[in-house]
Amino acid sequence: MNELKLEYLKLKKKTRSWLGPILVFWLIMLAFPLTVEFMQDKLEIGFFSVLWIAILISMMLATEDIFIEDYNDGSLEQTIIKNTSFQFLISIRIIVYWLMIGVPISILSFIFSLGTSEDLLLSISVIPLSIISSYIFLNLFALGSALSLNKGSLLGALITMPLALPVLIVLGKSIIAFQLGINYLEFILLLLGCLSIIIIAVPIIVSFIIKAHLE
Amino acid sequence: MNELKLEYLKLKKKTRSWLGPILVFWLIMLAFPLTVEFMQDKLEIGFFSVLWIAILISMMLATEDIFIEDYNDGSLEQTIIKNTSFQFLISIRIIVYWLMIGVPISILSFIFSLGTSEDLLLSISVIPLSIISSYIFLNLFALGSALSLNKGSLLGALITMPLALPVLIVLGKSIIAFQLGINYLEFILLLLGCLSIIIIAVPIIVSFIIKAHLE
Amino acid sequence: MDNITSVIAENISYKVNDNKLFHNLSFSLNTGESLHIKGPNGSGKSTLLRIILGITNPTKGSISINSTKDKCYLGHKNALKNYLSLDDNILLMEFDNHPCLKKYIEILDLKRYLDVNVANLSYGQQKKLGLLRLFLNSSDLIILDEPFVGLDKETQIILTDFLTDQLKENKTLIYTSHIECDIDSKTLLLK
Amino acid sequence: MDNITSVIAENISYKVNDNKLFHNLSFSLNTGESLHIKGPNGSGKSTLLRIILGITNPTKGSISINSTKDKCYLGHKNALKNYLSLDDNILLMEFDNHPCLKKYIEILDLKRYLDVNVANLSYGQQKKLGLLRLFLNSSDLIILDEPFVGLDKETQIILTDFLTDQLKENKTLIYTSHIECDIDSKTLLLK
Amino acid sequence: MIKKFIHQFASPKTYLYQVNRFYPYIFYSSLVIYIISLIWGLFFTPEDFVQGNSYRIIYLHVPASFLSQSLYLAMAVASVTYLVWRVKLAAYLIIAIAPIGAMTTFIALISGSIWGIPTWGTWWQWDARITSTLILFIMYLGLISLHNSFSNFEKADKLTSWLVIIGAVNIPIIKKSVDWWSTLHQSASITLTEKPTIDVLMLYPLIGSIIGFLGLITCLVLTSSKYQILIREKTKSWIRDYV
Ligand code: HEM
Ligand SMILES: Nc1ncnc2c1ncn2[C@@H]1O[C@H](COP(=O)(O)OP(=O)(O)OP(=O)(O)O)[C@@H](O)[C@H]1O
Ligand SMILES: Nc1ncnc2c1ncn2[C@@H]1O[C@H](COP(=O)(O)OP(=O)(O)OP(=O)(O)O)[C@@H](O)[C@H]1O
Ligand SMILES: [Mg+2]
Ligand SMILES: [Mg+2]
Repeated sequence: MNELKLEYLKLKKKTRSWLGPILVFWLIMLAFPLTVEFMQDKLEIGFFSVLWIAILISMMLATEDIFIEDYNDGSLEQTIIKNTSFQFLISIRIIVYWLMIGVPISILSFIFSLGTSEDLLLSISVIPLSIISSYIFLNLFALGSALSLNKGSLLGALITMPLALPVLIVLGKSIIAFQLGINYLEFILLLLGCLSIIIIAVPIIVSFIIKAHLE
Repeated sequence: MNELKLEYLKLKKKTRSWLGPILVFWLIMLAFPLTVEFMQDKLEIGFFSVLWIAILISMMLATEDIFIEDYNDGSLEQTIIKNTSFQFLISIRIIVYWLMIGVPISILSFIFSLGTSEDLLLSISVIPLSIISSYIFLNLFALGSALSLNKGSLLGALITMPLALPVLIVLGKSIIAFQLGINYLEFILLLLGCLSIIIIAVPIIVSFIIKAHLE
Repeated sequence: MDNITSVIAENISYKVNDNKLFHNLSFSLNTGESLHIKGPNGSGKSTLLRIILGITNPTKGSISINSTKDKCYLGHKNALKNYLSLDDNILLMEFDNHPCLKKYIEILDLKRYLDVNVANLSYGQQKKLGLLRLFLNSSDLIILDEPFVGLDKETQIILTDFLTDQLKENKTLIYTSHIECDIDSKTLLLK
Repeated sequence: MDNITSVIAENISYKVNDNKLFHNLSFSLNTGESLHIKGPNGSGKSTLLRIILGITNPTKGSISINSTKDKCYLGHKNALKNYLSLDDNILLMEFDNHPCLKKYIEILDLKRYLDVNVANLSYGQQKKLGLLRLFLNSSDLIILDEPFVGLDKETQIILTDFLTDQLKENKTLIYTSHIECDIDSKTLLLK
Repeated sequence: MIKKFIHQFASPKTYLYQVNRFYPYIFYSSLVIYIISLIWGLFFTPEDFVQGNSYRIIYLHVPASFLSQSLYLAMAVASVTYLVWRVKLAAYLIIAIAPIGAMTTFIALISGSIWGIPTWGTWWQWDARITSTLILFIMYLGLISLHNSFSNFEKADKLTSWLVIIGAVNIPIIKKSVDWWSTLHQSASITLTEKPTIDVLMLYPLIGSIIGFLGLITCLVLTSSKYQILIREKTKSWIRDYV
């Protein structure tokens, strides 16, 4: 998988692009208990809400320049005139971003939630949720980023926001389901279902959008 | 104030740069109640924490490319070789960002807090806090952005985060102080004090950093 | 030398927002031939190249290219990663194992800079690095948009010689340039 | 013509990371004179210009410039805003009220594109727009880094004529160019 | 044949002259109709049995909701025309209508929200019709920014028309949402096939307000399409004569 290696190389060198979102995630999770004087037991109430929002935000940050750099320096043209599949390259890039940013954040989510709720099972249940949701968000925002290749455009934000909100709602409900001991698996399956559609659809749409922008 | 007009013109045309952060703020505030099934009365507990974090994040987003664009397209060099004061231009730019992004977000803060707490006085007390804090954050992150002009660098994030956290803590405490009816004004004065130092120091430091980067 | 037609353009027209760049343009090129597209600034040379590459669609007409290999293209932008060293950029172009890499690095005098970030290279050095894509190409069709820009005299000669050699190897070349150069080629004048 | 010295460089040296670009360079220029800095790619021409401008500090030596006006500089980058129209970019350069604006817009054939975004202009048109800074300058010292790049023949001639006129008006000109041009100037060869 | 006819009739030039001719009639007559129905509805109809006086916002809410969908349908028709027959005027119309559609949808949302406070006790509900109306609003904004994000107008037109057509599935969803899902929101009280489920005293002013509003919005569309033509055809010689 030479493509994977090359994408990894590029992302690795842009420390700000991958470590930045992780730091922001960390900042949010750290800031949350600092800004309110909660009792430890009340902290849990808002915690998961903030956790999902933090994942959402850091994924949004991560994808900000996922395509725009290539667009500006002319690399996209070089990629398009090659015979290799453009869609495939897009998927690869999203996967690399997920491995470098989404997965570490999922692990951090686990640690933070363990630190807050002190309930090991609940914290473990956070891992699949955050792993899947970070992947979904990455795909969504990659789409948004492609739509906003042109600086003036807000299209990306307009389209991705309504798509991201339902995911957030499902995430919120899953935790409650887990706490009540019902349906947790069903929610995971629902997310996986979304993911599988998105994984296939997003690279196709994105490649179409980018080609339209280059024209 | 021709400079002010020109900076405004530039920012206005980059819809994504100014409307984007506002939309993200809006998204966070909207997502918060969706992700947890709160009773209306409990919602208030986490609300202000999320509000301050949202302001922090949107200001961070706003400043992301406050200098980098000029750095890449060669405008910074043109600015530096002019006889006009570079520091002055930096202050102007931060003010314009604040007027276009910080102030609308402060108004939104008021609306959201009114919608959640239904306490008019409390919501009004949010306005000065968010107006001042958004200005402080903008300055801080502008500094961070200047430090990270070089893509690989994380310096910006590393330096601004420890500076931003105390502000968040003060913001958290101010609301509690207001609710308990004590010290609210003192906190405002404290923030104003920080702001006045920052307003003077940041443009000087930033102009120095940018010159070092250009060399 | 067998002369197989390699590029045929039939009646292509292009317009953006009522700005007609060219109208009913037709040409054909055999392998081993070269086409120099000329015209003043903004006459649509770069656009024509992008149409030949298939990046842009013509408003009317059609282009057919007789090759299944990747095309070799170099535009106004170098497609380099600023924040990576020269070495890493070569890796990204997937030339790290190319047998001629060493030779051209030597010729272009880039050896000393292998671990310098591209952002720190001079304008001409960046252009040279971009030209590696051309020097190490393995395609039939070479498309260049102002390749001589920013190069010093010596490198311009190296490039001209290389292109002449490529034509002898039966490749097809299409290029634009405001700088005169000694490549034996057909001319297409826009506007 | 009174010959006042306008730029004096004394023993300037510059090195980055043990890469010595130039060593003990000295020159002086009078008003009305022009200096063409020559040298192969990467020899430090752009760096020298940035030292003269005061953006970069020399490792050793000193530069003194005998003028209090803003300098006029045009580098490899055009300092244009891609996402703004040509009109707005002129506004940003604060040339919107310049008496000669109309004339040069006309001469450079940019009139038709006033409301097109700079990103959509051709490479040469962008360069021309960047050159407006030069054509409408009000400074004593003009510093140009490869001004002829990307321009068509006609514009190159306009530019050469303009620069010759400026020299007659007792301005000082320092430039680099790999493209030959007919400006009567001293030469400084690097490396 | 059809093609030739359409092209002749739909030349921006003829369109512009026709619009200028009919504009005043449409404007004044619909203004009169709307004002009369408003006065009638607001002052000369009895208070609602359940809702009290708050129901009177219906004279804004229903016309706006109705038009938000009709305008979208008009855009869909224009899109098909553009894609099939390459009529430029149709493309101009799409982008002329979009902002006005966004505006009416916004009015529908706001007036609905205001109405919701006294009647439902909440200003927002994630109910099918309301949600799909919100989506309609976002779609309008999306179409506008899609068009803006391409500098090549022709390409922008083409992509926008496709998106309009794809997005048209939302319209039947809005219409049928009240029947498919049991929701808080009212179901249609006026249909072509059945007897209205609304009191006649409210019905006539309501119909009047819909017609009047329709006329006024049409005038807005005409003005904005004129503006669009002036921008897009500014290089043509006849425009210079016109201006
Ligand atoms: C934000 C909230 C609301 C939205 C987005 C909304 C949207 C709509 C829409 C799309 C229609 C359909 C118009 C048509 O079929 O032509 C409509 C009609 C209507 N709405 Fe609302 N509505 C909202 C709130 C309300 C409230 C609170 C009430 C009153 C309790 C209300 C009462 C009606 C009535 C009576 C109609 C007419 C039904 C008909 O004759 O078709 N709506 N609204
Ligand atoms: N959206 C647009 N509106 C109007 N004109 C446009 C638009 N997009 C591109 N153009 C015009 O199309 C032409 C594109 O030219 P192109 O880049 O192909 O020129 P070129 O011949 O390569 O010129 P150069 O020698 O400067 O590189 C330019 O004249 C440009 O102004
Ligand atoms: N960090 C660095 N490490 C090593 N070398 C460096 C570094 N930064 C700059 N250089 C070298 O300094 C020189 C800068 O040259 P400069 O841009 O002034 O060249 P130039 O004469 O303008 O060339 P061109 O004709 O290509 O524009 C280049 O050779 C570059 O490789
Ligand atoms: Mg070109
Ligand atoms: Mg140089």
